[in-house]
Amino acid sequence: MSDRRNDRMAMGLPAVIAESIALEMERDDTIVCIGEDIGKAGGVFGATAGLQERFGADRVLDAPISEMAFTGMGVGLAQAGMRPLIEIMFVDFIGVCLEQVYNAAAKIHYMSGGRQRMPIVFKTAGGNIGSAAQHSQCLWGLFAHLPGLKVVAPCNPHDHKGLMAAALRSDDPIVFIEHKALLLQKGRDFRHHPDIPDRAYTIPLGEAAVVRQGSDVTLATLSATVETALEAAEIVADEGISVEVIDLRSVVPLDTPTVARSAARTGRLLVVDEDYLSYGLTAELSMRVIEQIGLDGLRQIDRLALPDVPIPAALSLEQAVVPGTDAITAKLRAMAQGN
Amino acid sequence: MSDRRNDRMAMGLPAVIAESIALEMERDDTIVCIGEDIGKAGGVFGATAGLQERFGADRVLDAPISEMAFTGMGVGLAQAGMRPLIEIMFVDFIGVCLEQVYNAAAKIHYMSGGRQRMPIVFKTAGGNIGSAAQHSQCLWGLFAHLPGLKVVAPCNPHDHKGLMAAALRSDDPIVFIEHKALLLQKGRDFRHHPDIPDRAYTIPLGEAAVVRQGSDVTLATLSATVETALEAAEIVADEGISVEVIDLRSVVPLDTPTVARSAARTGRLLVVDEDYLSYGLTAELSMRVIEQIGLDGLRQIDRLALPDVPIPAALSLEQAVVPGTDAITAKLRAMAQGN
Amino acid sequence: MPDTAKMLDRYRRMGAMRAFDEACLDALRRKAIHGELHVGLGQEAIGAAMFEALQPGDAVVSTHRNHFHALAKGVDPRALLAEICERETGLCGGRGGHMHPFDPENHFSATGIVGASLPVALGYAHAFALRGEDHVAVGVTGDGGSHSGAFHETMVMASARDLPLVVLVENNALAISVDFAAVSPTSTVAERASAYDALGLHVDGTDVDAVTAQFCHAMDHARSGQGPVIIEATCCRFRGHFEGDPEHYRSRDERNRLRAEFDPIALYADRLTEAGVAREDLDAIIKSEKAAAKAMLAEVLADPLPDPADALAHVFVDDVFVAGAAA
Amino acid sequence: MPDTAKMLDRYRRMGAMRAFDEACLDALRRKAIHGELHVGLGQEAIGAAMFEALQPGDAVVSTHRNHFHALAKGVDPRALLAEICERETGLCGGRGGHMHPFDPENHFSATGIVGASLPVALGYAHAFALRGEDHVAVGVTGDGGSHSGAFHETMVMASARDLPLVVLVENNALAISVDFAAVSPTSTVAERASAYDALGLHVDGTDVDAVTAQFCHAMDHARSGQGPVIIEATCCRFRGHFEGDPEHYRSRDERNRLRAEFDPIALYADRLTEAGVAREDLDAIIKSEKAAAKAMLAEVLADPLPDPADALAHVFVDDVFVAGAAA
Ligand SMILES: Cc1ncc(C[n+]2csc(CCOP(=O)(O)OP(=O)(O)O)c2C)c(N)n1
Ligand SMILES: Cc1ncc(C[n+]2csc(CCOP(=O)(O)OP(=O)(O)O)c2C)c(N)n1
Ligand SMILES: [Mg+2]
Ligand SMILES: [Mg+2]
Repeated sequence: MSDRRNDRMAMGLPAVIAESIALEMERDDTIVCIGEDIGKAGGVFGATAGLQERFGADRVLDAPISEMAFTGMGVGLAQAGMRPLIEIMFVDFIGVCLEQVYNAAAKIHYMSGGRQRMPIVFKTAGGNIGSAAQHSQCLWGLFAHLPGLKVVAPCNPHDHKGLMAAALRSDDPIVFIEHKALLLQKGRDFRHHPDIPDRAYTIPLGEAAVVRQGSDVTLATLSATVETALEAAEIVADEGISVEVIDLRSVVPLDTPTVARSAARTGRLLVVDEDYLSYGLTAELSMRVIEQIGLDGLRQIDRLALPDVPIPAALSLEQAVVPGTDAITAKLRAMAQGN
Repeated sequence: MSDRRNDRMAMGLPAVIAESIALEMERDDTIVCIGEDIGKAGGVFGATAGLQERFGADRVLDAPISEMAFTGMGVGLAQAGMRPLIEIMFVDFIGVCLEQVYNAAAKIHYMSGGRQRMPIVFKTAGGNIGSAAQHSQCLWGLFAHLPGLKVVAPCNPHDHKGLMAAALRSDDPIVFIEHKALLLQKGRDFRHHPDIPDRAYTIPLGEAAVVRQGSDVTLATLSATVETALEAAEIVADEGISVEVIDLRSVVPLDTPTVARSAARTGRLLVVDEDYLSYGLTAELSMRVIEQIGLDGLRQIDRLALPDVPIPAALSLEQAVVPGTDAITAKLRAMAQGN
Repeated sequence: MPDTAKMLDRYRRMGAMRAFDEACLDALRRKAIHGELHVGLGQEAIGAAMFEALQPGDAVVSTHRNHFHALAKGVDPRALLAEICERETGLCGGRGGHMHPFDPENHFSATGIVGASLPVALGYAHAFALRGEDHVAVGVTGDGGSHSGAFHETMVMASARDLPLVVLVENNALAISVDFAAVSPTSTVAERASAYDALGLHVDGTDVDAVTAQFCHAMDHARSGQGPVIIEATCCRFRGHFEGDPEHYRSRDERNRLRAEFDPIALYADRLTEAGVAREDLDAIIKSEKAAAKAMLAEVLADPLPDPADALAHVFVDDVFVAGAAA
Repeated sequence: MPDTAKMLDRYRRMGAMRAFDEACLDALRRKAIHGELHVGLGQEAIGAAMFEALQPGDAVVSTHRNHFHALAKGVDPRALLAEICERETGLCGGRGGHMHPFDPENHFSATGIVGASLPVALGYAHAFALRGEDHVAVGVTGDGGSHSGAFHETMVMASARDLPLVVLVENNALAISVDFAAVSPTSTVAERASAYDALGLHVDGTDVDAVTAQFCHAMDHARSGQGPVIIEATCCRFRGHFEGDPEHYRSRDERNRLRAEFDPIALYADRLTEAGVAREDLDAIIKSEKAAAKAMLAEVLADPLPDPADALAHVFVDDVFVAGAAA
């Protein structure tokens, strides 16, 4: 590994995200960032570090705890020709400001008959790191149910950089959900870690990535669970079970064709999700695959997700509900043994 | 039909709901109602008519447009030993106050380790009656994704009365979604219209009802679409297609066994939903049925719902997206012709 | 000496606004509108004042009761009426409907969610400040919306940053059925401005001269960088909250009394006649505005409804890209 | 002549609160807490004041930084510490964790969502008023939370109905990294009370005597039916926002200065010594409270973690009834 590459791999994920935003802000001065603690502090995880110094306190605005106001500001800024990035610190807080996200940002392009564009990125962090019921949720399933929002949840630094750039260049409103556990990691902590170019680059929204090839079971997931899935796949590989792991990257758009092609080949589909089980990703993707390849296109289908339970504080309970390596390997073994 | 029955059938749905609430408020003086226009005006549809006169302005409180405050009041009232009914006029407005519903009411019983009960009814109205993108949504799929909430959406006056009573007696938080189009109807307007007893009665939460028996296709739906489905079933019956129509009544709990039993018999399952298609009821119920009876337990599975599009204002467009009789009959015919 | 030419303009503008909403009522009766309808009858003086106070670069974000604000901002009346009548020729191709007109060129938009207009106006104000433009953003709310959290959050942010924002509170003393006096801790909304170190103005919104003067003052204040303003204009709503509202909460007598005493057009007609204008000239103005609105409605009703085949267009700007969708 | 016995009680209470949070810090170092932790070091005087002002029937709804308020409300310290340490023996069986302690018997609860405490306190206040009880509900917020819409909506409703609500604003001048002065339009939160026709009190929250007196005044006001109160107590946060906060937003020097100048316990020790109490007696109090907390932590850490088999219990009170689930 070159020294250069080594350095890039030593970067924390937040620095990579900040780099992507900075590159976009440089090329497009209509980008404005608003959120709590994103300026002076550089973000609670550091994902906006350095931006305020570079672009000023009006383009990187430290907001009061007034999410309803500053999500709405995003809508107004977009209408005024700007490209706002609005940070909701943790996705769990969306309950105080969903209004502007789903009734305004998500619908205005449609309601205006295509006359008013809504280029907004709602950047937020989700996922479990021990912070209990009100600070651990994923909630991409919630946004995905509401039309007009694209919903992205990348799994590694390379994708965060490219998808953030794509989000900031898109003319559509995008909910960009980072994972708190990943935000605490460096490039080299990731099993799946493509090089991170210095320059700006984009990854098209809605393209899944096959991050491990396999022939027995297709496992589709996203965000931090991609790492867990890869670990599980390695474990069962030793037992002779070959798992194809697909990183969905976004839930809207959902890249059903990539998953369906794989599932048609393996005959077995397992969808794993750190978000709540019911009325979420697992059922939606499963049904779309069935619709694409037919009920008889699959020998087995299964899903694993956070059961429909608030996330408990205690580590012993949290581990019991968040889909981890053991739960995934157990599912994979059961599926491989079936027909 | 007796005169008495005739009178009851001439009652508007809102009066039936108000009757149920009044009966419960009489037997339990811890019930307190809070909402916009529920008192002096008796509710924008009349579903709380007469309650303020009878129970006073402190138990039937006309609230300012401060949903965040009065949903939170519900939580505080429940903690103080009361049984609040909180009205969110239209379900579309939930974006300004989801916080207290999903992070507090829904989770407190769990977060408290079972020590703090949360008997709250969030009463609201959803559905299409021509009011465009911000006043026509159903959104039960949104609530259903969030653990800790029971989500009810009845289809006729008899069920509204019994399920409202059950909701008010339950110790769990319940989202009770009326349909605006149904609120404009009288008992006799309904195809499926059991007698409405004068006395208080409850219907258990989570029990689906088979509202029409059939042998070729199982059609599961709820709320106003039950009427549409029954109409569609009548139409295709003349063509020799026998449709079993199931009214789910609630999406949480979801009565999968009743649907699965029927689908196992007919071999064909169609789930119809007025809520948005993706990440909602249609996929969840379909997958649960598949999980219960297997991929090979069904010959066909299909779903029909509001596509992932904000609801348009124009009647011509609204009719194109809301699942109506024509769309349902088309699906039923296609399924019956398949194998 | 009163400037009767200017006064007549104001009179005509109020007349045009009322005629516009009467055309909407007519459209509803003819079933050209199948959803809710909230008209502004009784609140014309505020719309007319806004017309004079606004500049083309200013932005207005309005509410469910938005027609007069749209007209004041220069939205094409025909396109607006066609949108309200759900036509393909409407401002938004019939997708938005009467609560959701969007006119990017004129910096006008609205929302059907109470309180939600204000944060959006705040966004415009921030954009103007960022770009060093001397435009002002106007966020409209009713008295009801002044109790929403969004009102507070917007004022906090606008004032801390001295943004060019004018919050217009149309206080018709009712939020559907709920009396302002019964739910407000203060007797005016304007006095709450002190909590935000902002300018608070209170004006009789049925007096078009007074409200125009104060509105201009508010705009100047915000435009000159002195921070946000709350301008509260008291007024009366002459019809139900929405068409079809049974108005259980007020008597017909009460409503008739309001109409008799507080009609901004009638009140202004009195002032104009005192200034020497002939009644028949005033009646002619009203008549011609009504005729124009009627003609416009007739045209609009001949326009096509949107083609159902296009119902799914415009959800996203970028087509949803799905890898290998062709496969 | 100062009542030194009473003063020593206050001193001990502050010492006990600090010792409690130091035990939490210790627990974190020992990895007995795997999530976030927000301690209140520097804010003990407010907790101690609350202790004196509250009556058993009163309710308190607190925030993410809730330990002192819980202790003040009479929540069992051991059960609280066990909850914070995620134990089965915790107040909530380890389900809630440090941001979500619920103690129905003591009418205490908290939330991790900023601003969300206030509407819940409003609900208690309405229940008290409805039932004719003379209890008061206290809703706690930080300075940061005072900018949230929930603050406004709560005050509007409480004041319009004269509910027995005290909103305690612990103003430590920081919302994580954001300076109060940079985002607030007014220099105090208390002065915003006029917008709600409520009583606004501002007090030095590092002076336990002053804050106790004012807190009692606030409670009396609310209890006697005179409507809600905003009481703002200024204070300093001595540690990061949460444990692990790199505190990029303030220098170590600045933090040390705050600790040196505004420690409510040290300041009170000075007052007590001036009143003739010996330093060593004060030190002994602190020492004994530390020892007690340490012993309590040792006990708690020996308690079991919740059994993973129970992870799914308690979502609903009523089991989810599914017709024919047996089939
Ligand atoms: C958040 C929200 N709550 C409730 C409503 C329903 N609603 C529509 S208009 C209205 C009353 C508004 O009163 P006000 O702000 O005074 O405006 P007015 O109708 O008097 O012009 C209500 C309650 C809504 N649209 N949005
Ligand atoms: C609605 C919401 N927004 C943001 C957060 C993240 N957050 C937690 S505490 C905090 C700062 C709170 O500041 P303040 O109210 O002054 O309380 P303090 O921490 O100073 O005690 C923030 C922003 C949250 N929990 N809830
Ligand atoms: Mg009003
Ligand atoms: Mg603070």
